[in-house]
Amino acid sequence: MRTYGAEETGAAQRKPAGIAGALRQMLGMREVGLIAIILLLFIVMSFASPYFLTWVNMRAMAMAFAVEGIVVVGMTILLISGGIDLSVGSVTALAMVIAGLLFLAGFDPWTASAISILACLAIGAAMGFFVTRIGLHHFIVSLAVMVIARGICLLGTGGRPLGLYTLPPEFKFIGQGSLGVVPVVIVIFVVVVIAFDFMLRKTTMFRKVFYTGSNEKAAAYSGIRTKKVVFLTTTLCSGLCGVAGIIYMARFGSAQPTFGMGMELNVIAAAVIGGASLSGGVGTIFGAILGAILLSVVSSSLALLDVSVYWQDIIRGSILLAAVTIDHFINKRRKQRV
Amino acid sequence: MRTYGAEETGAAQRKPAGIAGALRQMLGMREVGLIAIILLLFIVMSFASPYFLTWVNMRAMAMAFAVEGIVVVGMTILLISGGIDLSVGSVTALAMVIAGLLFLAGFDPWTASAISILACLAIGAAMGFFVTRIGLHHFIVSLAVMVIARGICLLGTGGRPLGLYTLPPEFKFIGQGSLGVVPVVIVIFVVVVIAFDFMLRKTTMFRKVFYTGSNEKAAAYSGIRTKKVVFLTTTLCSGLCGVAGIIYMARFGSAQPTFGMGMELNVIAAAVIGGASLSGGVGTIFGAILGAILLSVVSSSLALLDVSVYWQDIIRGSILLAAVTIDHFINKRRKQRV
Amino acid sequence: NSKFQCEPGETYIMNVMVSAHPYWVPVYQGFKQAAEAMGCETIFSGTPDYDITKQIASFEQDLVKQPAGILLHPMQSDPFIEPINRAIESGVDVVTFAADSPKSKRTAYITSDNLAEARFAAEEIVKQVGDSAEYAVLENPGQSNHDLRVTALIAYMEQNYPNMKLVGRQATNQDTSAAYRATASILQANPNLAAIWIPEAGSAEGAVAAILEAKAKVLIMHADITPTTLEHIKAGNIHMALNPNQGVQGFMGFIATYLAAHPDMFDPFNDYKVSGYNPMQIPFIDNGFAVITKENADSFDLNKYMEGRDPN
Amino acid sequence: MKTTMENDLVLKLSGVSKSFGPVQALRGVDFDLRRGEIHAIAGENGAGKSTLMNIVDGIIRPDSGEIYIDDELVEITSPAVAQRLGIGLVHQEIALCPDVSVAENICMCATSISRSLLMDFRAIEAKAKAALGTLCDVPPTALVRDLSISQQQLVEIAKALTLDCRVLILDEPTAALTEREAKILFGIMRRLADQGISIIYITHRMAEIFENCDRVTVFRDGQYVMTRDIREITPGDVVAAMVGRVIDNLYPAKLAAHERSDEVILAVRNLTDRARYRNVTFDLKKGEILGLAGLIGAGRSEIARGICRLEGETSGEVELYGRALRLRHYRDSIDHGIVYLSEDRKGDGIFLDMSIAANVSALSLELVATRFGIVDERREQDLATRLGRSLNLRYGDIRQAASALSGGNQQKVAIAKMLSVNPKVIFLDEPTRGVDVGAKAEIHRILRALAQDGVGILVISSELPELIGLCDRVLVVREGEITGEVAGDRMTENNIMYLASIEAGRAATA
Ligand SMILES: Nc1ncnc2c1ncn2[C@@H]1O[C@H](COP(=O)(O)OP(=O)(O)OP(=O)(O)O)[C@@H](O)[C@H]1O
Ligand SMILES: Nc1ncnc2c1ncn2[C@@H]1O[C@H](COP(=O)(O)OP(=O)(O)OP(=O)(O)O)[C@@H](O)[C@H]1O
Ligand SMILES: [Mg+2]
Ligand SMILES: [Mg+2]
Repeated sequence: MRTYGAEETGAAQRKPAGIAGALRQMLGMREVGLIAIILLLFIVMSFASPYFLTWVNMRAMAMAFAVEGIVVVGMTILLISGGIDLSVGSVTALAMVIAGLLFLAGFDPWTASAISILACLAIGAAMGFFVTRIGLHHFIVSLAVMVIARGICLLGTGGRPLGLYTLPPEFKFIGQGSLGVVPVVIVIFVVVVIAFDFMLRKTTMFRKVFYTGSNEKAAAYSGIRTKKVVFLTTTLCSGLCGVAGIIYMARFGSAQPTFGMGMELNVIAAAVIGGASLSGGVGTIFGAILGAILLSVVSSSLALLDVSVYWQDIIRGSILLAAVTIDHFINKRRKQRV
Repeated sequence: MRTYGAEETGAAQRKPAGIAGALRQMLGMREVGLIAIILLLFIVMSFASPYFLTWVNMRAMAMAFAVEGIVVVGMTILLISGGIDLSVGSVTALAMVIAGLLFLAGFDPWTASAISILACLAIGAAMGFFVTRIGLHHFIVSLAVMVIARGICLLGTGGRPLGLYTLPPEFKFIGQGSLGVVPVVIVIFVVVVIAFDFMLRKTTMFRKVFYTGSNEKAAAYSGIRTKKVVFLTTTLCSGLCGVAGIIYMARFGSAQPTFGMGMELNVIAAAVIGGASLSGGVGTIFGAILGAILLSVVSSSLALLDVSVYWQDIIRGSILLAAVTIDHFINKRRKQRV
Repeated sequence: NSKFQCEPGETYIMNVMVSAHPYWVPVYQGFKQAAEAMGCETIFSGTPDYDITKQIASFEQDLVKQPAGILLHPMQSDPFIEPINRAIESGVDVVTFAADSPKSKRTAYITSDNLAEARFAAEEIVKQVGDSAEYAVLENPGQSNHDLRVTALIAYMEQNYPNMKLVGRQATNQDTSAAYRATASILQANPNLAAIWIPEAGSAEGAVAAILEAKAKVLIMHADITPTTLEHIKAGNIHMALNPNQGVQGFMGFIATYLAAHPDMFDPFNDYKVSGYNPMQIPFIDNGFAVITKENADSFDLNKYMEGRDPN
Repeated sequence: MKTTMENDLVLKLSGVSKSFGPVQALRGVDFDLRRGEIHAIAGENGAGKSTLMNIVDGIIRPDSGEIYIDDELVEITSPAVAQRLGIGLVHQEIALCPDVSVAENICMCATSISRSLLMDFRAIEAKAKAALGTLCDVPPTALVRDLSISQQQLVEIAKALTLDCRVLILDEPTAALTEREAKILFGIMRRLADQGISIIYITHRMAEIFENCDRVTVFRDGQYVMTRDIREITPGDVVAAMVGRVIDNLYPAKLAAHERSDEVILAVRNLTDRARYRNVTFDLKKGEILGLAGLIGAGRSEIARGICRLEGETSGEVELYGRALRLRHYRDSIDHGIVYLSEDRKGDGIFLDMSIAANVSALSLELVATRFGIVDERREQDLATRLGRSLNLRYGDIRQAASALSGGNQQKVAIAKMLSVNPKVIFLDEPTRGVDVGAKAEIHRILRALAQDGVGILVISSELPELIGLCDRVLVVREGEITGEVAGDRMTENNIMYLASIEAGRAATA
């Protein structure tokens, strides 16, 4: 795969002092273009629809991408390390199904969830094994796992959703409750994003992910166990799918074996729009989440405006293309200026 | 993205003389592992089902992948040049829809088909423009086009399939007729495969595709207009989708706006199983077609054996994983030996 | 002024998943015709994607517009319990159609009876090929109405015609190519195949291509309709199709939603005043289905029907 | 030398400027090239040499300035145009297609303009074989990805030789070559010059300039300094013009006799890797700098990588300060204080798209992190700044990507990475590849100081004068075996070459 434009790393920059400095620093960030585009979209939309800037609409839009956003975090880290995962949708569904079946079999929901997340980690570890030990490509391994995991979902449920009405309210609270006015789902999402964004920028552990993705051989020659890094990022991505699956289960009060079909392209697109490179070494959580927000806001806006369904896809695709083009140019200018 | 195992190029090797030489040369080919796996599958299946090794079944299995095989050819060439195309499914559907609408509007089907293929070439050219001139990544551009093309399909048809029952028999002949005992579809497929396989191996034009994909900078330094190469491979891939769409239309006697969803993963998987690298520079048409055959034979076999639907996905995914693993090891040994 | 009349600006929304699917087109036409008759406004909404979170988001966004009621096709039943209940609490009444969310507080559910379709199909197959023959089904696991059409037919056969032998059961997920491949394989393995039942039309297109190519004599029956399968019915390649009365579904759906939004019109003989539920509760309305054969096929051309009508 | 051609200018540049953002790489540079001359270009790392050559080859567009070919103003917009004008360039950084055969790589330029429809693999192989001919015996059907970095360098040169060009530019082609290959190359260059082809030759090795070139041009900080006939000038003058000051002593003093110690830091016994090397045994003593010499492909790099557990299946023992080591990964090796600097900086030496600071701390993240594993950016940048200063690293901003550095400066970053840890033993594989004289002397001085502090230093270099000037002892490797050791007075180019060559092998077996 190819990018003609080179991108820079997500390593944090030294802070110049003062407000002007902070502003300059912000303008120097890779994400400034995306932020501008999203702001523009918000402004246009708040004129186009009186309903757009309402609390309920904002909440609906945020709820629409918050859980998927957790998967975006995992995918971004995996992409940075040089991998890719097509199985995220299936694994998320599998997490629901496993936890749901265990709950129906009499486990308490917390134990069921923990076992389910462990199972997802195991799937990620298996993919990591095939990639790092056998030497297969992430693409093909995760494609196979995508099919297998979906098969297990169907086998486990007979293709029918599992109704989990008896989930205790304190468990459903994860998916349906609110802390004050803010839904718990959004709180979890924000915590995950901030935590991983911080770790990815600052910790030595995650710095190795950048080294590995940037130049695997050079990383190995710097004493980094690159196979271990790739193994771990692969496992982490599946683990976060597991977490997302559990939250979905709490939110829906059911386990859906057909959930998340086609999710992988959406998630990868969000990361790439946010500046992650498909050849590894480059990307930020913050950018990827902005990418997810952009995609989600566009979809939600089209729905809100009652645009004819037959036009929606065309408009959605065009906005996506326009956004990455504009972002590309803003980024190019910004680079020249700084 | 990453491959730990190195792969070799599709460059034709000089032929050693004699039968022993030919045999040795065949054993030296990258594809030998895949051929062995497919043979093994054939042997197992002919014991498992008395219907497997019948002419009619072979014919049906070949029909099942022949048209998609044409898209695989385009994708493989694009992958070798370092690109990727997620829009193949939508563009194939769009080719049907455009030709179908034109036919219904009174054009004769040949003219309608020609215009439709030209339109697909134009879409490919537009993607090529965004990639080579603007500098965006193939992944994101083709994702946007995938959405847009699907939107145009829906807009043009209102989401309803177009019944093209009045297509003249000489046009339907492309999709439904036979030359002697061999269906026309298979003849077209074989001709396309042999032609492109030959060109990719032997012509200067297509060797430049390998150079560009292997190291774009090195190719550019050698005076190759790499952007032109990428532009052309992108256009070619969409054009072949157009051809496939027309054949499907002739075969089904209808134009389906929702056709080919998820096709891209299948097509890319076939190419990758056949040895193409997602980072460019490596791949053969022959291998990619073997990959497509493998995927298709597995599906057909599971159906023939009437395996429970809930088990099919699990078995399919596992065979895929097993096949690439075995192929990987055979390839490793072969390399050491040769 | 009749009570069956909207206030100016009173709006009703029809919300679906995969909103570009042609199935919704006649449903929405029925919805709109009822609304026009009563002077109400309508909006067609939902998500083009097969994605439950997106449909929930679009449903919640519908609420922002403060409609009088929503006719909803919930992609999955349970995830919609909470959003439907929240909508009703906020004063927007909800009726489901074609798929249900039975645990929610929706007022009514309107659908075609998949069990009745399956029973009809089974009887027709036996009538055509006799009660001791081989048959096969294609299916689409995970989509409840398709599932029901298939499992109910198999169960009915087992119970009533034990000599009918199910020889093939393949998942083709509405994909024409997959159906082509699966049907070709089933035909290979079972040269005596007499009939095939397909719960939707997309797969039927692939199946009929495979059967024509193999020059086999197999009775094809399927549910729903597309222009292509319609042509095949006219040509005699497909025996018959069972099509839910989409228009009635939309029309009755609107009326049920309108009624749900106007509970004050009605004072029934029950406990609604103390229990606090909507008196317009209807557990289930059957919109019925049409049997499409060579003879009546011309009346089911959607393109012809839509000429001069606005899809939105 | 060829006075008749003195005014026969093939290539003339005037007022060429180029800036990359805030970095002014070239400021109004003039340059001219005569027919049939070998014209050296000298300048410190980052002086703008490669940038200028990239402009001539159409890879970079200048901000201003003119290019004349045969007194005709031309605009070179791409390498294809340059090729048509008869300009060929061997890049400083190897740019070959790894998945493609050696033969096709060598003939790629011809393929790109070929009008024939079909590839003639037979002719391409023959042509490649002829071009490789005297340089080395790489099989034309081999894939480039399977070659060692110096073999790739030779393929690059062979590729340039197939070009039918009038101006041949060689940007540090000998940086990874040994004397033998370099000699062959100079022979070819002279032959081409005699045929009227003009050659621009960039190098940091003064001896090569004065032995093989006709004129020399010096750049400093992107500015033209002077052009001189080689007979009118001394190496000292060139260095002074490059650096702006006089650099006197090129090599630091070696160990005096009384300073020698018998304490062994690293002992290697019978190290064997099935295919590549056998029974490698040597001691690395405290205070000394040990050299490893040999021809291309002798296995020097692989021995070093084997000891560090970077690659290969090895048997044999490695002892550090008398304690046997059981290393499984390179990480174990690093934890014991044994580090390796790769010869292939672009392939496995640096992270091109990461910042200079992040590059320097890749080996020593612990040093710049807090106890909780949080990277302290200030400390990281200070470390890089400090090491960069001591190596005379030229950069705009320590946070900019390493890809923006000149080749020699990238090499300095790679070395800084090694020096950032406090190692017990350092293996340096071609450490001064592409580094200018001033920085080279500085690196030598640092290595000597480290040796004095008790760090074990083993240097692999293809530049014999460097080995002889820097090392206390040199081991010679031939075809995977140590064939001899030279020290003191016996350490001469002739002795080393003899031990490394086939003749010594024949003499030994006879
Ligand atoms: N792509 C780029 N972006 C930013 N700066 C660059 C870029 N390429 C070169 N430079 C800067 O231009 C200057 C000249 O670099 P150049 O590569 O021409 O040096 P050089 O003389 O070839 O040095 P060396 O001897 O190390 O090869 C350096 O300061 C370098 O940092
Ligand atoms: N990746 C590889 N695959 C196959 N052979 C290799 C590979 N790398 C090196 N070799 C071969 O191993 C031999 C030893 O190479 P090595 O790089 O250790 O030699 P060297 O003495 O360091 O010489 P130089 O680095 O100057 O080429 C060479 O013949 C080389 O061709
Ligand atoms: Mg340079
Ligand atoms: Mg070496």
